[in-house]
Amino acid sequence: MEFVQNFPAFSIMLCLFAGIVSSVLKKNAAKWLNTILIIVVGAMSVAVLYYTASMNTVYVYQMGRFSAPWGNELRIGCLEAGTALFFCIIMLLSLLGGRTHLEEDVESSRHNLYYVLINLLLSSLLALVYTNDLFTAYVFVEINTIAACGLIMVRQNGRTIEAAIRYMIMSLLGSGMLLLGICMLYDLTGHLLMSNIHEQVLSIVAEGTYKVPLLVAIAIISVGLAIKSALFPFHAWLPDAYGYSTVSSAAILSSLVSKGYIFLLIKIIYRVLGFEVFHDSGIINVFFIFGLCGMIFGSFSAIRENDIKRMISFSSVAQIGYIYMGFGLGTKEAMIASIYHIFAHAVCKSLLFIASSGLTDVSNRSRHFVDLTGAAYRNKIAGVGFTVGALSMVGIPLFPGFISKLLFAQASILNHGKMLPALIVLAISTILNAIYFLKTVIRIYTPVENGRNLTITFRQQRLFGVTLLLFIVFSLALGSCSQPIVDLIRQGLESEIISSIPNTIHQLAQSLMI
Amino acid sequence: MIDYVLPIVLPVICGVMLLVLGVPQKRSNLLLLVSVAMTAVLGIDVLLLTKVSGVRLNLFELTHNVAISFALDRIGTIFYVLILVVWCLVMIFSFEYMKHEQNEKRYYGFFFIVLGVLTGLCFAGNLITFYAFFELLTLTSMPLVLHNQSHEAVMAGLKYLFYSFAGAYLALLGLYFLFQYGNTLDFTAGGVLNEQMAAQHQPLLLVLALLMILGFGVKAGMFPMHAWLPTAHPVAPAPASAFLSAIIVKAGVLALIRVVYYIFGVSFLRGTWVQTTWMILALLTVFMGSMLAYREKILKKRLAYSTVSQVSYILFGLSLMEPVAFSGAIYHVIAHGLIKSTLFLCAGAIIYQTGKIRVEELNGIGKQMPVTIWCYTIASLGLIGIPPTSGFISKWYLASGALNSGNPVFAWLGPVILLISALLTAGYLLPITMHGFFPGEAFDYKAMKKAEPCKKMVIPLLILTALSVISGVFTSPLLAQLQMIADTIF
Amino acid sequence: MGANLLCNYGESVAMLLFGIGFGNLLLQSNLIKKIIGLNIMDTAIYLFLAEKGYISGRVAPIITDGVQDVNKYINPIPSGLVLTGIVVSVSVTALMLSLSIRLYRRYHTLNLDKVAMILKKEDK
Amino acid sequence: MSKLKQTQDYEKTASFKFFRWISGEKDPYIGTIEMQEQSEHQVEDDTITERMWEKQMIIDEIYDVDHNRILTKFHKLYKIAAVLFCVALTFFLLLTVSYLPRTGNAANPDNNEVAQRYIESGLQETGAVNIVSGMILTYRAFDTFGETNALFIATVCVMILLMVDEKTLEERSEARLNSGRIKDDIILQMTAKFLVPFILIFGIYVILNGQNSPGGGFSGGAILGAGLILYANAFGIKPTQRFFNEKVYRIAKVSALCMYGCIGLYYYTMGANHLADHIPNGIPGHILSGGIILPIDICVGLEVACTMYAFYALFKRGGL
Repeated sequence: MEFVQNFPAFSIMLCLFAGIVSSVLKKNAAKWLNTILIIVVGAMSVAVLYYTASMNTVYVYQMGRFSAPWGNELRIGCLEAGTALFFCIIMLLSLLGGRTHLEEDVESSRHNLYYVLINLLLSSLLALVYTNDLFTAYVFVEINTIAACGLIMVRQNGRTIEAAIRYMIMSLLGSGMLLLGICMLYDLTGHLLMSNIHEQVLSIVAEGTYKVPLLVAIAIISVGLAIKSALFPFHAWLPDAYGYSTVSSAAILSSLVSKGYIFLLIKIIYRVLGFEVFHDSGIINVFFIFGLCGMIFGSFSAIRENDIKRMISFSSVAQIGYIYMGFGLGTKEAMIASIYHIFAHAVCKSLLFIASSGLTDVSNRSRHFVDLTGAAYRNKIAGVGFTVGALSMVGIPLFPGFISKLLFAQASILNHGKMLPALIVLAISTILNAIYFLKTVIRIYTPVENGRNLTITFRQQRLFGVTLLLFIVFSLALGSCSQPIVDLIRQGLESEIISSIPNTIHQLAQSLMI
Repeated sequence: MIDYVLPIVLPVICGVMLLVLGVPQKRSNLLLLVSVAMTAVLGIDVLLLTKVSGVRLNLFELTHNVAISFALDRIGTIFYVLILVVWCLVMIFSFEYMKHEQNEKRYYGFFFIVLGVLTGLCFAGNLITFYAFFELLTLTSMPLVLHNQSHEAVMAGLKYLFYSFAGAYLALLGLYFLFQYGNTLDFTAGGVLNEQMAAQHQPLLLVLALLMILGFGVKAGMFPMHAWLPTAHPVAPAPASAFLSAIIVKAGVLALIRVVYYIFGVSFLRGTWVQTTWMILALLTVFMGSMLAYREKILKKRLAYSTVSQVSYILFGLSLMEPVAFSGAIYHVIAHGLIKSTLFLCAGAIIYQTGKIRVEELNGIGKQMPVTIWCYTIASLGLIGIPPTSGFISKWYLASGALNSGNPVFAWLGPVILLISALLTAGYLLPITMHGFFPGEAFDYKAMKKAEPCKKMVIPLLILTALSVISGVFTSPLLAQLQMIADTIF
Repeated sequence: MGANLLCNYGESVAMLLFGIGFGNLLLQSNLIKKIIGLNIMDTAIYLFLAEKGYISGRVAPIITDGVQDVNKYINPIPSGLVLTGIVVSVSVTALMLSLSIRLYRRYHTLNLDKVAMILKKEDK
Repeated sequence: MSKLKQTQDYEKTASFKFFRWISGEKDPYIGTIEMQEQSEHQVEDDTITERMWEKQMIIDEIYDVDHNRILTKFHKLYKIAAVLFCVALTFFLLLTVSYLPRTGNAANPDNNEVAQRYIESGLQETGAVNIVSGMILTYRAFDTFGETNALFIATVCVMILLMVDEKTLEERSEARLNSGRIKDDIILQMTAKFLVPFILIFGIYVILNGQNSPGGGFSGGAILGAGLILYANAFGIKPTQRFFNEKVYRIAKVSALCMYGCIGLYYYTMGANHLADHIPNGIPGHILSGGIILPIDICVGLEVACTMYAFYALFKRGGL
């Protein structure tokens, strides 16, 4: 075993350690520890990504002395490593971009606790990405939920407390269903490790026993994760939670937390159930319909909104609808499109949140559209950032949003039954996106005569400006060099399909039985 | 690779530099900078244009089978040359005109960027690349529309944006499907449809074709989504209006040529209900545009309505799907490009010198600025279709193409409407000349001052007028080229 | 309907409890009652797990008299899962309770509908 | 403008809008979405009182839940939907249960080679007599570490929400003293004096015997915490702070968690790289046995005790 293979486990443990230590550190120390941690974890992910992609390999890392069905495991392929790297980058940029706001929104005695939350959130995201064990996934889902709730309510006003409570209630419904589903799966298969469950699921399907419980278990797990990731009918908590929390939190919540759950769902679809079983279960039709409804509904709500942050939040509902629609199409191409959209949306949404905070700064802290008029002239870099994000959301070529829409369209054409609704809704939703995002862009570029509001130049906010520039470069890179990324996703998805490991386990098990 | 990429990238770089760099102290310095950049861009473009071959260049792949690729064919070259000529002359005109406008630097910056994007549009080798540049064109030309940032201009810009995006998404919907039904998305004369699939799914494909025609037709100001054009074009500064009306509208025409002749193919669409619908819409737009122009009292708006009408001449020619009419349509692209820019620049010169914008104020204008109004008159005659101007040739070909087409209704309805519209054109353009030169007895000759604009404005006008006449007299080289194009696609 | 509904009476009760807890979480307007509903839901899952781990006639998995025979002890895994689950539920409950304390301090009500109304009034 | 006013009625008709649209002068859709020019808003004194009154009326009517028809309807609908959803969910779950394997049957799929190995070779491999302890702390050690961190992050969140700074804390406790709400209850104090040592010792016993008998870090820690809470309740915060204040709490908590993390990291790395393990398993049944189980149990016990007490103290007075 090579040393680099230890890195995923190290990065999870490092995040946990950093979280623990931060709880007794001073504010600045915690801040620096967090920054260094994310960079180190990112570097480790790069190493792992390079290792897995160059060797074209997937490896299993046992957490402890005991191998597959007995102990915990991590399973690392290039998709996992790439996602981890991506999460690190987005998290770092979001934190840097929202740092000045953080100073104002959070009491200074609680800053170190904020970084505790961030560190643990990162660890749970990494664990969700890497784990090969359903129950570990459940535990880290809970950590993720609590940390996310903490991120919402760390800016303490009535709004955020209320939003945090709503978020917690919905999340707990989701985790309850997830846990129940995992227990049922355990009861049917006798395993908690993904690969082993998969093997048993295949034999259950082949034998035809326990069909109903299997279906219900799949349904409960899917619905649970859908609630947690704010799929359309379960999105009521989202606008308040994203709209009123401090800007780093909003960016991280919208771009990473919900994506962590979706990534777990992808793992469950591929690794636990197997794509065919999932495909045949009929859940994909439900996903498809709710995804489509979400695309339309989210955009309509966003159009009606007068508050820029809530508008961006509602657009998240629509974008999550896209991702679930991709699941619902039920082809591998669509899955690739969904995963690419996860990345594209994460970049653009955090960019939008951070840029919009820069715009509200120069408009008397008001988030209403009327007050934002001309804000782009008062804070130029924020205006440019917002425009880039908006154009990407609208789907202008060379930005990531266009590529993901293209991928969705290509994928939906392969599915004859769902082609028409998918394409029509895609087009309608794109136009709706264009309406509210371009409306905002025009609004911020409309000049106003009276210059009562203050103007912020690049020099006064170097960190913010540089962060936005990095974001813009990153999103352009994602949009124009999408081919390698799509290839990586494809390679990763192909390796998700379980190869020859189970045979050895069977032999081992049989030898033990005798 | 350099042949294709440099002409696109260089203007964009120049434009971005202009936008980013600080404002020079003196206006002359800015002009010097702009003219140096312009000379460099034009020089390199012309140099490379002579060397360029029809070889396809795949720059990079966005995703599988979706490449950014460039290939310059004859039709692209014709459009490209037209763009370069008009762009260059309009720029020279702007040097003087923009004196009384704000934010000159931004204006020139975006003018350069638009040239780069248009170049990309002409060079585009497949539908994806074309679409990408088409969207970029909307975005980069919008600052020209809302240049003076008045409330009216911003509203017009917004309208332009929404209409264009709505159209582009209709086209995008078709594009999604073409991934499956086309063998490739590279522009190929005669179409790229997979014949087997096309035969199976003909109704669907026809709907798609109509959607794409409607969608790209937005940019060309085709009914029913024409309403942005008369709002957006007049609010821009006059040279920008000229460029928008003469060139950017033609991007829609180019898009329709690419979609109909190079993607769907004539054989697939000819004789279907889509063709009929398209013809009806085009004729409707021709007639309606002329009528509205006739009613309009503000000169620039009148010219904008005239654009709606005249561009639909081109669309009608294209919709006939017939070689002669096709030649006529392309010829009209050139004729209208040259003439409409002349007319708008004349309107700009009038505004610049006298500040008059309404038609009835222009009594005696011909005495004040004779050269300008002479140019205006010659251009108007061209647009009406009086020989020996280029407008005559194009309309002649359009009418004879319609008669040749063999369509029982449109073979005679088309020419009739074209004729009526030509009369209307005379009706709305010539009164200015008439009242300009013959103001009547009530005109106060003593108060009149000579107000001929300076050379920087007059010379582009003269060149453009001369070009529109020359292209009407020496027709054969161009017609030969058009014949060659027609041979490949029919 | 399958054959095992009555044999699996423990699981059936667990599922009924789960439904009751779920309903409480959705329907109660009082926050504390919602939290109670949440706890009922969690407990139902532990009951379900405990039932699943049980094998009739066997004892708890603590090795006595050095006997290490599979046939003597029940399945230890569900017990371990219950243990983990309880700890998670304790932390979640504590968090929810402290959130409701803060909510009460600010709005003097635990009714979420009323809080929503107050917030709307604040917006005006 | 005067001309426009005369034709005002005409402007409202659909045909007028249509023709305007045809001629491209005005788009009926855009003007309403965007950018109405805002005129300066001027308030006249006379209207203010009237408007306040109206506003009050509106607020009373719209946000009065009991009398607002739409809201009541929505609530009814929501309730019906929620009840239906719950009933449906319960029904499906019961349906599932009816198809699940029978309870108590040894041939069920979950009684497979995994459970078998835990029972048959757990003692040798982990050194724990209590198989469940052995399972959660060695076989599935990563889960348990995650779970401990869930507890940790919950305390962090509670601290963010409820912690108050030193000054308010002092003021608050003084106010409480002055109000006379804290009484020295002699019965409670005597009982506590008698019970607390036993509770603490029992907690320590449970922690240390985690590998040999039912119990372990979590249960033992909870008992320890309960003892602390009882002490604090009986004698007040001040005496408790003599031996358990914020500093002790922080040190205990962070060192316990770090210790656990180090052990975990060591264990995972060694195990994953197939390196030799240097922690002996000891003799099963003894206190000092069970390899990494005993130190982990101690760490977990400390952490849980701290957490329990911290929850209590934070909920009660907002500080330790």
